[in-house]
Amino acid sequence: MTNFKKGISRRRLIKTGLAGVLATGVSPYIFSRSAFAQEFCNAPTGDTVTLGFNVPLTGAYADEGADELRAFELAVEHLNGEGDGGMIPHFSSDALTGNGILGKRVAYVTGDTQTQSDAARDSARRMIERDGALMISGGSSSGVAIAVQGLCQEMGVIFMAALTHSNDTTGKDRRRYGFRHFFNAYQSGIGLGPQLGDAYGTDRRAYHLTADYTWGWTQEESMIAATEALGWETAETVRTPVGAGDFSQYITPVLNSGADVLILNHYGFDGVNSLTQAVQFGLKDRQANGKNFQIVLPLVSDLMAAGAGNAMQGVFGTSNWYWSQQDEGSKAFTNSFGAKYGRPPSQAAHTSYVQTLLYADAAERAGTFYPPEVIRALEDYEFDGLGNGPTLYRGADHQCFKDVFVVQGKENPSNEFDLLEVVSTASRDNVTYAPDFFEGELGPYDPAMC
Amino acid sequence: MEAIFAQLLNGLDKGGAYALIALGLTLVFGTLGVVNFAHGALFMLGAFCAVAFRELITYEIVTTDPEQLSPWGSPLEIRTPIAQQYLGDWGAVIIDYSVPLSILLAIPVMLIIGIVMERGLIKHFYNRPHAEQILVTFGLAIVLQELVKTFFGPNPIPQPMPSTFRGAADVGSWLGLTPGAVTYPWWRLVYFLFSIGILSAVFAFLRFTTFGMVVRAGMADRETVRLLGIDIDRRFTLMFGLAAVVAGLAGVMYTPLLPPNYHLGMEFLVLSFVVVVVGGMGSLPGAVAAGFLLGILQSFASMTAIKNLIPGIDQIIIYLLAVVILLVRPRGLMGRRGVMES
Amino acid sequence: MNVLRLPRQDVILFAVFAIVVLTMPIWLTPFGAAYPGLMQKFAIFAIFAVGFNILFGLTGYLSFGHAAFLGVGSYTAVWSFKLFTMDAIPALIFAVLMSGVFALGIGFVSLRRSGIYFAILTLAFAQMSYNLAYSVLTPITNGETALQLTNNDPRVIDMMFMERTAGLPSPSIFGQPLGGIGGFYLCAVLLLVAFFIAQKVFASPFGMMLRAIKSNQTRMSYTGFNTRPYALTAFVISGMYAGLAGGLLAVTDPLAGAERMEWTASGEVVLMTILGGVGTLVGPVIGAWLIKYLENIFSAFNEGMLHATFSWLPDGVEDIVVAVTSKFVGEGWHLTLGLVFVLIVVFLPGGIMEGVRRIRSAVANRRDNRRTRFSTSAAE
Amino acid sequence: MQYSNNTVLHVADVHKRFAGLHALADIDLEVEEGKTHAIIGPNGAGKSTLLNVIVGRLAPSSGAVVFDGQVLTGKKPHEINQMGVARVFQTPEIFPDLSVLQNVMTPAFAKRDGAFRIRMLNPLANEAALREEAEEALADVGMIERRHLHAASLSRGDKRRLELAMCLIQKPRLLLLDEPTAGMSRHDTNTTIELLKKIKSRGMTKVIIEHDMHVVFSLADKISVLAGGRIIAEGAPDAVRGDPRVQEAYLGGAH
Repeated sequence: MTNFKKGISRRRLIKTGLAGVLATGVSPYIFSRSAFAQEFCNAPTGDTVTLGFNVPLTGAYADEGADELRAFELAVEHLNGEGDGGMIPHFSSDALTGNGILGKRVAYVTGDTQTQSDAARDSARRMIERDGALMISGGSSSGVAIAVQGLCQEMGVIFMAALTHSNDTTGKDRRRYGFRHFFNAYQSGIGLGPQLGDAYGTDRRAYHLTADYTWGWTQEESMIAATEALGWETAETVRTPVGAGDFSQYITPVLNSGADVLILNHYGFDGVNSLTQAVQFGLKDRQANGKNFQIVLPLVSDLMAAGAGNAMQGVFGTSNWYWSQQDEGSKAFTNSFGAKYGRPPSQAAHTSYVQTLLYADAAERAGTFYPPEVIRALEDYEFDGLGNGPTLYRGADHQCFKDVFVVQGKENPSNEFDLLEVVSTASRDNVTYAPDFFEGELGPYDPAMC
Repeated sequence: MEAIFAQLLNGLDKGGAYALIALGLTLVFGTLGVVNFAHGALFMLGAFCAVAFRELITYEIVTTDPEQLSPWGSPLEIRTPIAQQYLGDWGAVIIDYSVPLSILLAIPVMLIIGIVMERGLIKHFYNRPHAEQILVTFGLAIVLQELVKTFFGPNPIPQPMPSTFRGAADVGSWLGLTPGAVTYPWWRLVYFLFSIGILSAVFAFLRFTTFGMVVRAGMADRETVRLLGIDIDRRFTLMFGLAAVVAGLAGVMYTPLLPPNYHLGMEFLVLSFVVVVVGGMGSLPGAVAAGFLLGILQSFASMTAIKNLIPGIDQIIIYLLAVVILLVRPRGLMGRRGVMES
Repeated sequence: MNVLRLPRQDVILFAVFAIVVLTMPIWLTPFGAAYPGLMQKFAIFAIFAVGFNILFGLTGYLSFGHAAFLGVGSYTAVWSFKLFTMDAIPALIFAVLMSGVFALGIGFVSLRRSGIYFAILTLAFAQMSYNLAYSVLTPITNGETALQLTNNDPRVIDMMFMERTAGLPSPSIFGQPLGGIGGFYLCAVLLLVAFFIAQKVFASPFGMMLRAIKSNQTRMSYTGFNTRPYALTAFVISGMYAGLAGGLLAVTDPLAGAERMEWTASGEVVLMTILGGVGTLVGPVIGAWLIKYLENIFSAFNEGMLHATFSWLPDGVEDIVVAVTSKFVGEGWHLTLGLVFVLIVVFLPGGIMEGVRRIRSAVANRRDNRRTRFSTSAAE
Repeated sequence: MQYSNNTVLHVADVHKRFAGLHALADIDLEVEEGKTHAIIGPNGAGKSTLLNVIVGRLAPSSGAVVFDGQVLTGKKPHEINQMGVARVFQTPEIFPDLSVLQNVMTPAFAKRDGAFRIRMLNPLANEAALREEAEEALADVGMIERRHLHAASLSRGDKRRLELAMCLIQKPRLLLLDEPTAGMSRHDTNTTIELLKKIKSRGMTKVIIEHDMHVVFSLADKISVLAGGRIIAEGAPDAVRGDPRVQEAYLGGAH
């Protein structure tokens, strides 16, 4: 059985197709190939190293997925020494020199997760088994990220999660082979809580509409904890299916519920749809309990703000990063991205870009692609210059700790990209929690033979 | 009380959409005897008529303003829609009203699409088994939605409603309830009235024109009408075109409520089939009644009180109803004997 | 041994089929499809389609909700992993039994109607399962996130024999791990078993009864047959096939998501069966392979590869050719699928197998037009 | 209720009303074991309604149909068949997608295995006994050389003969024939009549529904004449032929 496996995972044979078969003398070869071809899954043998970018190109988070892909392409360009280098010169580590990773040129393959766990795992498997991807990145849905992270653990391939905001990703579902730069719902709650208290007072009744999956659940939980700490009451929590499109049947009951704040635990197109429909139902102009009715969108991106248009004005949320940040790294990244694509990068693009750089940097510092060594290089790594200030990649749960930005939809945008305003920042110390706050287990370092 | 009334209202616009789609489905089915799985795609094509129309009139001229800089340091691009450039304020009004105006585009386009579909493909399937009709139209639906995806991309494209109709009407205060107790977005009200208008027009057309009489006679007994020497095929082709227009218009006006994407049709298709079956295969009033009934029921099932009583009911109410109706009243609410029972 | 007995031509067919399936890792290599993930899919979806064909191909009942049983099989298998043991055998047995129970219930109700009403009933049941799996049944299905293994699963049987290890366990069979090519051979062997059983059904009096139901249900009842239990048996068998396929999906990748039950997934197996040839033994298998191959390989084509393919053309022409063809590959492969499907239904209602037969009879015109066993459905 | 000893089918005081229309009135028929009983009447006389009442498709408004001591009303078609009643339809009901041989084997299975039994272990090809039986039945109706043809490709007359073979192989106690020559060419009609004569001697009871008097005179032992939903005459063929009421019904009817 083992011989089969080793033989089959000879990527070159498969990739080069017919020519490869003819050149190597067809079938007997497949079964007798040396068992020592590689000591870990997809060890790069040629002069390129292949990364796999698994993003949603269809479904509720397709906008984010497309932006992630742009950032991945840009990161690969910069790693290979093309373009202006983006954030690399401002990165606190100087291991990256623009000659690929460990001297090997970076190539990449892409896949569509369709915002579905099943499809995402299929696509990740294809990239690992067929295309020989050494690292998988991507996300845009926590359900997908957790599913793919589990697969990567099994196959011994490092997963650098991009946009995933659920507490579970580095909480109960944390994995040794999975890393997250993005912040999480709990941190959003810590950041957003005081801001909501300042703006809306302590006597409020909140109605939650929640995307019915891991991210929505943990965000709802975190927002309830944060708002109830302020003294708010929770009127009702209602789960809505992901990709529901028309949320009107869920919004109508809000009108007579006695609530005066609507918290939309939705993201992507779901967030855009539920927010605009809530505004259509007149919620923003409404009075309840003698106060102005308010809408909160705890996790917000500029892509959503663009989709929601006017409806976004004045609405509070949190963001992992926003392009108007004035540190050198952020400015360099925004310029480089804007010059290439004619638009500023979203937070999804930013985290994807940073994760790719962080993986490359870790491999350089480890001096090998051997996953356990790369993992150790990432664990408890302290860095700066990638847009969020000093950041720690905590080894105990593979979560990054850094400042969290509270944003608000701008009332008078000066141009079509200037949609959000950073109104406050929750410091890294504030949003840091104990590693065992969420229970979970990372699992072993041992590389698997995919 | 107010909550129930609010949900009733909320069911009306959805019910209107279901009724319009189911009406076309039933027309095609009743006249041509074809089970058209591509009917949802026609709804989607209608929605994309609105998208295309808006893209046409908002085609932009790009100028750069060296005074202002974009976030990445190059001169800021300023985009002006052509309509606004040349027509000034009127252009702005046209853009504002792009959704209702795109009906003007949708009617001829959908008519042509319908006729081409019928002449090109559907007519060869009149006498083939229903299973094959389902399959070929299912394939056609895939082709249509993928074509739309190639041209318009996979993402939903929001269509703003005219600014006059933004916000919500205080329906409650019209009826003497507490002001603000029952509000209902203006556009949903418009959509409901629009669907009533279209439904009335179609029924009037079928009742009061000779064309309609022939079609109704054909629905009852195709062979007899043929024996009378009436060229019923040509009328049926037009009928298919009409069904396409009805579905298309339903789609056009729905865009501000739900940003259209390429698989919008599939989502509505399953539901509209359930509507047709519940209403009774081949019964036009049945289709309309069932459309509104299901829209309202779906809305009611989402009420918290009901969901607490029967968890998950909002997710399955439509299908559950379909199963019960099919088992208890196999011909649906108003179905005729002998339809699809061979 | 009656159990194993088959007519001679079926024995030959089975032998050829077995060779084709077992040597997949060799002959798929030139097609770039010889990687375990895809080959497992080939075997699994072939099982699904062969089973679906026992219902649709033989009895003519068009189910638009068969993916529900696939999903039930997956969920059951993952639960078997979580509760009892990581061994694949009990997981698959539970998956088949559980989906059989579901099929019995749904079939009992749905088969009270026929034709399009039956299709809508099955569709409604599948959509209900799908929606419930996404919402209220989250404690059982884990909703959108999909049901997965965790470190604290009880796994009572495994725990009797071994210590809990740090990492997640993976499915095995008799202690042998099932990753990669091993997983493929498990699927392949089960495909052969499934195919053999289908051959038995096709060749048996029971199979003839099912064809007779499709052919003329009225005559069937006036001939003294109670048709509903026959159709129900076929429905349950094909539901169990779907459950086996679903269980195997979970064995090769221990995760079960609700989208497996969506009606588009049910539509896919219909496409596979039609594309290959309804009512034939081999057709559904070919249909399943073709669609899965297109999905995996065709969809991965991008503009760069097209430019490489057409680089021998003059520049301007190349750009146009690439621009046009790119609409049909990569993201647009569904367009190709839809077009092929429409063309098949219009011109070749018997699917690829009918095409093969037409070619064969055109070539070997001398032989008398004896009807082969591949010909039940198409001739109408 | 009193039956003569050899009555096998008794239609007892059956009335059938459809919204206002009295389709069958006071029908009382006794069909004797082993005899051929023809029910004739002009179009619209109620023959089809009567047949549908006999086979349980329509429930009578009052009265009952008794076969071999058991009430047929409310029974499902397959149950009635399993009791020993076979039926030939007005338009031949066969299995167009099966071969001619398989068409005849199918009812043989129903006879042997009952209404429902799954036989999966043994291939069809091994059912030699049933196949021989089927081939005999086909030889009987003169179609043995066509046994491998697709049933859909048969002519209408051949389809009728095939259907007859499908009924005969079950050796039913009662055979119902619904206008066995309807829509047939002269030639096919003659062959069918010859065939029916041939099987007449086999002792199975037959009920023939027919609107063409001439077809049944040479076949029937007893004829009941139906007109306007009532039996207006009954008796041996010769007696019925001369009955003036019958003449009137046919001349005044649609004929």
